Amino acid sequence: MALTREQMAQRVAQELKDGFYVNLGIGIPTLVANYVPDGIDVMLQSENGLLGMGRFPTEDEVDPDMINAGKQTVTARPGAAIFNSAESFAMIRGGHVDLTVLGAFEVDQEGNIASWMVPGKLIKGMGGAMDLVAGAENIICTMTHASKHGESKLLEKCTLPLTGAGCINRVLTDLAYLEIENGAFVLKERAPGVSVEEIVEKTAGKLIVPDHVPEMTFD
Amino acid sequence: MALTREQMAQRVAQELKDGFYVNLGIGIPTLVANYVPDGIDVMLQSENGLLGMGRFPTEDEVDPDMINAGKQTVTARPGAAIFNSAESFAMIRGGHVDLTVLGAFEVDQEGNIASWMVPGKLIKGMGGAMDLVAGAENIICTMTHASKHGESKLLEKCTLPLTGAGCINRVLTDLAYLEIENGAFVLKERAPGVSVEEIVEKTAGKLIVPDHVPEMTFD
Amino acid sequence: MSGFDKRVYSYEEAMDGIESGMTVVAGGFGLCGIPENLIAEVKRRGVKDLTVISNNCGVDGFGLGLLLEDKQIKRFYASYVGENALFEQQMLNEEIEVILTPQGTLAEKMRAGGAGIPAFYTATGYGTPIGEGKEVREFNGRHYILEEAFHADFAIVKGWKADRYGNVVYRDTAQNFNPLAATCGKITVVEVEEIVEPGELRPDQIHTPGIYVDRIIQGTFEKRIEKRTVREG
Amino acid sequence: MSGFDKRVYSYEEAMDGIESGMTVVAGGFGLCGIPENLIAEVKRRGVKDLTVISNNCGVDGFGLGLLLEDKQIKRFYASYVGENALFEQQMLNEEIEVILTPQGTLAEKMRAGGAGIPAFYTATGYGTPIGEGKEVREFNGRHYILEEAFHADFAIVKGWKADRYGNVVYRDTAQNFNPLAATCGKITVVEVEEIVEPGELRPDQIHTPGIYVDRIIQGTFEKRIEKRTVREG
Repeated sequence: MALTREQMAQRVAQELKDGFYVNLGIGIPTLVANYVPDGIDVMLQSENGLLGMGRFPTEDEVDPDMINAGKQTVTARPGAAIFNSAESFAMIRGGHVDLTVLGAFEVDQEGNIASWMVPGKLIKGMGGAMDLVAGAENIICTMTHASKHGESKLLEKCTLPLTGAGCINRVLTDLAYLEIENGAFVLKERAPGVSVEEIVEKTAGKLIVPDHVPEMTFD
Repeated sequence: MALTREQMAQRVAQELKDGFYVNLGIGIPTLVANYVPDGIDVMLQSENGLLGMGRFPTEDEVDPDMINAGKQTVTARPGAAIFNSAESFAMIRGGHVDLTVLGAFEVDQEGNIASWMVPGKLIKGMGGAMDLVAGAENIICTMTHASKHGESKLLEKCTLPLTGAGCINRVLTDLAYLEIENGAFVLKERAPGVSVEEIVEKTAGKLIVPDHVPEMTFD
Repeated sequence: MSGFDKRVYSYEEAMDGIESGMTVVAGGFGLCGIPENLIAEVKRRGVKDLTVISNNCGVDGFGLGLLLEDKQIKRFYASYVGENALFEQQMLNEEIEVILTPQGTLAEKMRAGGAGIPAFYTATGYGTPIGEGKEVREFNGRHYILEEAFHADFAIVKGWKADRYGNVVYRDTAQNFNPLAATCGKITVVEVEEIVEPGELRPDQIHTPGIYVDRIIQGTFEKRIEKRTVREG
Repeated sequence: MSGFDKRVYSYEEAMDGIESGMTVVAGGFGLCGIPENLIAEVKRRGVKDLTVISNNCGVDGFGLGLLLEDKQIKRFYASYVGENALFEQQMLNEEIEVILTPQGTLAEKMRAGGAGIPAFYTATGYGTPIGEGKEVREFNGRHYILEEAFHADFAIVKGWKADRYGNVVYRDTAQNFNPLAATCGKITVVEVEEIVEPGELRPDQIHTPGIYVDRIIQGTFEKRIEKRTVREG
């Protein structure tokens, strides 16, 4: 069965390591914070200028001067640091964030990502996404494997305008966990109950399928 | 008579305006702070990262964490700001300092300045001088008009390696106050008792001498 | 002292000199830390054909969204403009020219403008529509594009506390783009919640040194919240 | 928690991994705000052929001057090196290669290295020996030269207070190059006067966010004064 959004977040959270500074995009990536494994501490970076993002505030704690990159009210955990936007993106662009998790419309076998613009549709802007994909060495892209109409989002070449070129090396879809190496997707894990055949069928880009493709495991 | 160092500082101080942010180099420029006219307040920038440099400390106030760009112990005045060196030079390079006063070995009629290096002699470095001359729109260069051997320091073309190209527009020497315009020194004032002839004789670069060259006045 | 007393006492005085056709850079992220009263004064004055540089364009009826109502903005540099129906409409009608700029590049272009850096290289946007027409250059085997600095006629900034010299501190994430905007305006106007005596702010804790600031005004703020998100207490 | 507890308890541990031939960037201006104990540890280890980036080279017998005694430095980037007889001698004997770098450019090259900016343009040094061999480019009728970022294997930094996460504040003008050096080291080691509990430092007043810092050590400092200058009390 395809993973739920929560399971996708849970699978991504397995990639967290103790002491990681992590930037989580909007959507499924945000949910990752709910599944940080026991015994592991990560520090969340919010690109508007907050390192050490805490929980959402209680009604009493709400403060208009304290928001996250999604413009939601948040809190800062003890030991947080707050800084201006140039400093925040110095951190991101300079490669100091250990892991970035973000959504996408399409990813291709060269590691290109398209996530911000669909020609003909209203363009809202890239926000910090282009800086994040250009800055992080370690990015996990989360997305459904195919569109509602069954069209693959893992392509030979992105069809939409790019967010970044050659910068993605890991993709988690609702069907599989894949890595991008030497111009191909490498199938590393499949969702419980999802067949290799289904993944092959729904992957338009070059796909390397090892002899053994384990199912994902969840605690 | 040629100006004393104190008179040179006093003459430069006449160029200060209320509300000026000023960077004073080492030597005669430093003395300018002693002659700020009554009713005028200036804020001294020290390029190691201090805006609002105060007086030297009393013995009790000495603090190794509080020094100026000349590495002397100083104090900060109320309303001072202290920042890192990139911020300090952002301020300088970005043209936010209203007036910079610094010494030189040579200045030429194109506004070039040489102040940091004499080939064959030990090179100590330019410190912040190159940033200061490149950043300020308003620079006064203070120097003796000629060397001890009578060789002019106001040249057609600098002979020493430059600190900055085409950036000086005002020069105060012990003999005269001059401005640099369109490839020439323009004699604006002479030191009390110094003849135009002496200045002409000791100026190697192109010199424009107006019909009337007033003597400097001091309070 | 008078030369360093940058306090003004009316918003009219605070925005004195702004004219149609000028470029205005504004601090703020979403509705957080926006110079809301200075924006309202720009609206009141009715100046037109403005080029505005800011991460977002407020919302309908608040923040920079106010300047859309009378079509005061001709060109807008932002990283994200999706919160505003009027903006969308003017963008679709081509009444407003939008130059989308990645958020980090936007911040760095402001800083560069203030810091006398005319241009810098960044990997952000290489290989994307943002890189089109820009110089590409390789350093150590990676591709970068050249981005040029921002300069504005006016910078409008929201601080927390300031002294009369124009030294400013920002509170929490209301800092965002404000200290960067403050550096790249020919005239920088900062509105704050409180003006304190010189010396009350620790010198080594000042975010924006007074040298960048031309006018300081104390105001009151609505501080509207865009996405109130709470958990059970 | 352990992943973010960056405290170490010996200088040996603090400089673990430094090797001959590495590049070290050090904070400090003159003798103010220098990582004096970290430097002493580099001396103790006897590593050689170091490339050092720092505004100055200390004085004879203190600060980075210590590393001259056993000729540990091969190459030195600085803006001013005039306070040190041993340095002069090694420079004249060509035992040490000196790359003089304008002070503002030095600071900006450190910041750029940390910020993922591979290169930037500056007017500083144009038309001087510093500009020789560097690309010249015109922006709005002015000439600028291209300067590239610094990267170091180790950054050694002196702070005032820090928490175990590596958040650091600096005191007064001891800040200088320290926060910039902190950003451009592969391994950044900060020695401070006091380690405080997380939360004691106000988040919006932190100079160096912990993300840049790998190791924190509490030390005691001589804080030698280079030019004690006093007035009558």
